[in-house]
Amino acid sequence: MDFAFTPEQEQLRQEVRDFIAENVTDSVRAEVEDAMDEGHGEEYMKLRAKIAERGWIGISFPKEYGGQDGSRIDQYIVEEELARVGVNVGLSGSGGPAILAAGTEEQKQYFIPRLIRGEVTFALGFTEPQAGADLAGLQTRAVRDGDDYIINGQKMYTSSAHYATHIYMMARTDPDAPKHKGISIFLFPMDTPGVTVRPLWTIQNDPPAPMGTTYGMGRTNETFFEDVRVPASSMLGEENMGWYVGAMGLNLDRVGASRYLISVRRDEDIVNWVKENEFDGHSPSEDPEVRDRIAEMWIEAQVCRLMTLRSMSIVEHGGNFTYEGSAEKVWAPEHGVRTTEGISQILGPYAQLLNGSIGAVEDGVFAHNLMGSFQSGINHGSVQVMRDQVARRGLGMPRG
Amino acid sequence: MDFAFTPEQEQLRQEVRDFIAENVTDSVRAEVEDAMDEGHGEEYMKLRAKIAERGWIGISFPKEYGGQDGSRIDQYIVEEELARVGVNVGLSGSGGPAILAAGTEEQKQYFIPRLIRGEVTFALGFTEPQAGADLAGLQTRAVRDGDDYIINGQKMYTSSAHYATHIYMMARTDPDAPKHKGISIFLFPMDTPGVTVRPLWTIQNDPPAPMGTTYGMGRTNETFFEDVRVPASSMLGEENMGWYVGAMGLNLDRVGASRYLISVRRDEDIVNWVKENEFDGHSPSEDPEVRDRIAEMWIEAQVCRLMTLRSMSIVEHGGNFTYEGSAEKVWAPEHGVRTTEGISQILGPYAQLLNGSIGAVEDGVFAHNLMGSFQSGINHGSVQVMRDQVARRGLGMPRG
Amino acid sequence: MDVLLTDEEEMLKNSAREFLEAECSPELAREMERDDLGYPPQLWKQMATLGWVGMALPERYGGQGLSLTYLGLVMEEVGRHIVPVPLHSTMTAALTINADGTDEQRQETLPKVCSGDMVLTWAFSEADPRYRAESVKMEARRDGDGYILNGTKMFVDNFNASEKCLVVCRSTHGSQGTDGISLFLVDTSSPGISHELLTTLAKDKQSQVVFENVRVPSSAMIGEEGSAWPIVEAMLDRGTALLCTQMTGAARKDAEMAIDYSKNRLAFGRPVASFQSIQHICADMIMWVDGGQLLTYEALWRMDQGLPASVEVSQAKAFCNEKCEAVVRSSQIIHGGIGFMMEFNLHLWFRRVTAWTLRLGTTFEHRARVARALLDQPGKMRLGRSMYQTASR
Amino acid sequence: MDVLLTDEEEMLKNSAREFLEAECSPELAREMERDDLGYPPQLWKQMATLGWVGMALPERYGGQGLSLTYLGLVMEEVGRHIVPVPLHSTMTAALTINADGTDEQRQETLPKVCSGDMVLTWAFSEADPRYRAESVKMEARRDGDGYILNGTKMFVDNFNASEKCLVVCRSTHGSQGTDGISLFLVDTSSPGISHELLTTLAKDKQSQVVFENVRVPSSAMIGEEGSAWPIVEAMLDRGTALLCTQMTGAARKDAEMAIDYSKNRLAFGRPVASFQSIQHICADMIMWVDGGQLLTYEALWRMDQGLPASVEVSQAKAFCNEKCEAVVRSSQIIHGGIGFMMEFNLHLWFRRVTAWTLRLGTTFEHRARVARALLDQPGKMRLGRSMYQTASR
Repeated sequence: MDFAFTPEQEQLRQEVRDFIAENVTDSVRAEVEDAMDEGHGEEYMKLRAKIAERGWIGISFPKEYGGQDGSRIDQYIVEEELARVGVNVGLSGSGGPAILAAGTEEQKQYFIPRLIRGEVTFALGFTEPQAGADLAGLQTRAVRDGDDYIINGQKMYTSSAHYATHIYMMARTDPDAPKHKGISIFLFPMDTPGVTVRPLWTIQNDPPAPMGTTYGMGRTNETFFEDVRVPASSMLGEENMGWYVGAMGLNLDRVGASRYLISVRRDEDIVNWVKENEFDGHSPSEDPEVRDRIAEMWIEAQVCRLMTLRSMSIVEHGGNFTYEGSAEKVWAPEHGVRTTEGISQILGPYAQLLNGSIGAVEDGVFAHNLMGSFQSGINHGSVQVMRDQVARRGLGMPRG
Repeated sequence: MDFAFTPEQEQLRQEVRDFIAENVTDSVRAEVEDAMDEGHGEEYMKLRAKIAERGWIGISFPKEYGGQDGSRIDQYIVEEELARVGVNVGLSGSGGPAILAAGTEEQKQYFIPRLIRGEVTFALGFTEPQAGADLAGLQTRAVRDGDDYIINGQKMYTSSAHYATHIYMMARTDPDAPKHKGISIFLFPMDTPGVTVRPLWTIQNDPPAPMGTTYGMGRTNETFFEDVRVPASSMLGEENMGWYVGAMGLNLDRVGASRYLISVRRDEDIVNWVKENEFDGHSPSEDPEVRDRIAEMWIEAQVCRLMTLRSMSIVEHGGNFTYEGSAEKVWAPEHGVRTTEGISQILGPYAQLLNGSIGAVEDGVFAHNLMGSFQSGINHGSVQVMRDQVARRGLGMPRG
Repeated sequence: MDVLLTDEEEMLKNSAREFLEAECSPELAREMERDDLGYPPQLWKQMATLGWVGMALPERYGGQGLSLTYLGLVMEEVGRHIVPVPLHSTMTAALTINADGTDEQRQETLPKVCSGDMVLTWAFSEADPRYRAESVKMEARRDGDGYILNGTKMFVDNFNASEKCLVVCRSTHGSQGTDGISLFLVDTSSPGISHELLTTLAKDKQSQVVFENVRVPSSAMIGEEGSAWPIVEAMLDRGTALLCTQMTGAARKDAEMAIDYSKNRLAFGRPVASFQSIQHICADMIMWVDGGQLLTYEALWRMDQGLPASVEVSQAKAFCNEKCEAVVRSSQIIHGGIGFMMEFNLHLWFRRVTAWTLRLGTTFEHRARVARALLDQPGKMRLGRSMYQTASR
Repeated sequence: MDVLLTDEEEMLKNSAREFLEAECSPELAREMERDDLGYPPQLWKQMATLGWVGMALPERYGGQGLSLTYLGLVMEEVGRHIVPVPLHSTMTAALTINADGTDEQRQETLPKVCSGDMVLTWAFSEADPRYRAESVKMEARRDGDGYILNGTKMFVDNFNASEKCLVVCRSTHGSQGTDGISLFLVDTSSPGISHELLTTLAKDKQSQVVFENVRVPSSAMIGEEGSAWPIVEAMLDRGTALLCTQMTGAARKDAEMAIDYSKNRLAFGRPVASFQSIQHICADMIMWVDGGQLLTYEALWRMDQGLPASVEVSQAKAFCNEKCEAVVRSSQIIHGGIGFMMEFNLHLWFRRVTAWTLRLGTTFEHRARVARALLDQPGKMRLGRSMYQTASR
């Protein structure tokens, strides 16, 4: 084992930091903050292009598709630094890993370089009104019609659907097969006729969560599909094998810098806040009970960090997760909840003040996190389902 | 609601305390301590007789069977005071409540007065080697033979079998019925031919837990039944209805002073210990983190107390539990574990010292509790099964 | 000893529930989040007419002369239905005026409170949010036959809607801790007072209130100059206990919504409620609420008996802070994404209960108070026996 | 950055596991609980021959000159098999002698340690069990060319079997805190030393050791007079990190026993392992052990790099104290009554892991240490970046 980054990696990190100091200007930050749920503005796209130019997006992707054939750890470093300032350019959650693993040559050629360049963004269409934790219970249908499929149905929580260029969605292609075996994945442009997007506003939309909120989704969407005709070449992987392609994609998606940072950035935030601030001469950092709680949270956060690095190490070795990705996905969100609730009792009444309010601490970031943190234990697989997976895949325990 | 005991009840409590001061002498205490797992000595039996003389045992039992037709709360008061000094004369866990509810007139006439006088003690025979949490999976058979039943099988954890006069046990009387519907309960003398008792020593036997240990069972037993012939009149309740009789008995058995004290006496013990003691000039009670933890434990202990009083109040109103008994049986044992583990981190290395050791705190009571406390979450229904019951009976949630 | 509600108590609670079920929908709570005043005067008036506002105030002022426990049962239902009315702030102030005010002060306020014509509030916190005397820096300077107040109060509930406000000040210059604390009944419209609304999680109406040379007459003082700390502490204790009733009331409803949802929602071909992991979460939710409720009832009951109850109040609040939050969070988790959506109602409870866990003392503060009673006075402690008796021995 | 074991590390661990699987049964652990010496000299000798005792000691003394991490991997297996050998006390002392002793002291001890011919221990705690310099009251008074030691040490591991003991003393009369601390390498057979065995949860061999006018030569001092605190702290840190390896090793085995048991035991007509509540407990158990192990590995690795590691050690111990205890308790619960029976082996792990959570620093103490690093030095903190770097900026 080796817990150090290499000198080259440390240098890479420094380069990213220098880049950020130079390029993530106040005007970019303001734009990102304003547009957190609204896609990306001009300044952001310019920034993104600059990052891509340096070869910092999709480092671990193959060169032939615009990547660097580089290390997953290098990629983690870049993603971590950028995510910390609110710029999320990671390709986990992008659809990229699954396309790389299961796509046709044509799909790879088309999508991967465009994902890296930021020209393609996928909305993810998994959840349906009647299929949440049990994703495979989805009812959206795709029926073959000549060289095309006709899609009808509805997806929930398609978060970026209002600005994404494409959708990455699951539909049922064999209604008679067992539920996991009749699902296929389709990739197609959002502007395909028959696709409609309706906004779903969340409790973090009023006021919109400020930048630095680690769970701050103010808008998501329902997406409706009415006789949407897509070519058969839109399918990712084999027909009726979509569940397995998607599961693999999700598994890869559960690890990485941004997911880890969602759950631990608030630990750093509160430590640094109480060190540097006080309420009329008294800092909570003077109270031994508070210190004990902060240390407890910090230690848990270290475990989140190390579990993430374990996943990265496994990927780097070319290995597969048995339960490690699921473990990370239990540990980090639950830690995030414990931390936000712990922080709320450290800040007391100040923890209720949202952005814009007199007295708001860190412009309401802690208050927004308190509203949103439980969400990270639901999205991309609930902690209950993740624990099932640890027990069944990791420990070989039988189904009930 | 009324959270006060009546003046009469306060007076009763004072009488019991005065009685204890006068009668629970050092020699009685020494005898009880020596014989914690060995039945009861002469001095103890004399003490018990004195307590019975005052009408303090089975207060809430009917007068015609030797009780006082009194209040369950009064009974609770007496049991609480006596249990606190290590004298357990409560009739919960005695078999009494179930006999009263389901017994024949003859059984009631025979057993209840003798239970109250201490002339009869039941060993409880429920668990079997292959039936723990799932009690109803028991395999011990009782086969009708004329006016008798012939019993064959084995029971585990028949704690007082080595000194009990009788056994209160479940056997399968209809092997073809669904498992809950073919069980009957039998009451018969331990010296019935064919009954053999083999000791099972626990980790609290070496050295034996000192008095004041709230979970300190040093010995239990396996009991074997080989062609044990008992008359049909030994049956409690109707044939094949034993599961329901037993479940009712267990439900009544789960509430009461002694069960509550098992889980909370250590809270009082640690509070009083840290107030009055120190390690070379430093008392843990000076440390704010320790104070915070102690207060947290104390508050939980209050919840245990109030849940117990809720059960008592329900009984006193003549009502039935839906989930309240089970709730008490989740909350108290889990609290007990949190407290013992909390205490262990307050006492540090001293928490590992057993009775007889130099440096042992409270003669090793805390150390023994640390070894034993988890047991109270297993006995008489595991906390998992209890939570199932809260959800299913209390909240109407469906079986999986 | 009977911890169950009497028939009468049960009846009161049920009638409150029926009324609020009919009169206060989640939509009303939503509407009031956007409303400038923050409460519907008509509903407030109705609640006064029903005798709820005057429940625990004397009959001679138009109240019902009933116990704090009765008021607590009503407020549990107010919490359950997240009723957007200024009952908590009004009661916290009115009960203090009743307990410690002069006849004149009572006459001036309580009849109007009982009839629903006067909303009250109270102001304790300043920049240092801890509920201890040291945090009070606001100055009351003697000036002729009155006082001049200067300072800034934070987190003042319903100040925008209140006619009068109890203001905790330090009247002895340079005094420390609990010495030198005075309490004033101040007209919110007095010259020199300005306030600004805070934006809170619960979207309730809390203000920062600035006092700039605000003149109050001597007759506005409650208790004696410089010695009002015990009055203030009793006020905070009552306010805290009443807040706990709202917390447990709201948390229980929230738990029930999760249980109902889990019974009706299918996953993996069966009701979500049939999964053991969900059952155990729900079992915990109910036990947590039960625990908080029992602790709260004991605190209220002791106050009604005139017994010391600070420790019991702190026990209740420390427990409710953690466990009611755990309840509403668990409910959100069981609901999944939908509970996070603005258009779904669940978050109305989540946001309020969460906000209430942050007010009137943190878990740490309340536990420290319990620890003081347990550890800093002589004598053996015993559960169920009063810690105050021990102290006085 | 690669938190996985290298092939070589994996191989070492596996070979240790295979050897101990064959050579150390639970029966041996039981036997040694009743044994006067407390360990089987032959097994100890074998382990020395295999190079494990000298694993992290220099080759010139007969050791292997390998890293602390390697030793930690072996000790994880020692914990897994609850091997009753004085490896922990010997290593804690020997590594300190190697790091901070004189050549003479090293020559005198380390070759014998490596060959399995000398058992060592160390003595820090006295009546006040806290692991801080203030707790050290034992006196070392200068007397001619030597020192006279007076005082009582508690919880001294394997004193009965040790030839020498590192003793932490206060050599400057009236000194406070970390000043005036000296460390001596003392023959356990020196006149004036008496000891009595304690009766412990783990039934290991800890003693109270009384020093009455024990004379030691100046050459027995490690480090400089009155300035040994940093040496002592490093000793405690190494000892703590190595104890964490035993804790995670034993806890993992304990978890595996519960998982196996649940797969083979039926309840309600199906394997206990098929109940979701049991699955979730087991999932937590494994994640807890994993977490403790990762934290411990990072601490060991930093020590091997010569980097400051106190905070990492405290992180690991605070976490292991709580979570390893939770693991072994959960395992007992899954086993039900049988795990509580003397004749069943499970409790051998339960009692040891529990006892280890009580030694070398409580959870509170270790968290306070982490908090000091986080909160009492200037600069912004960031996870994954050294807190010491921040300090030095």
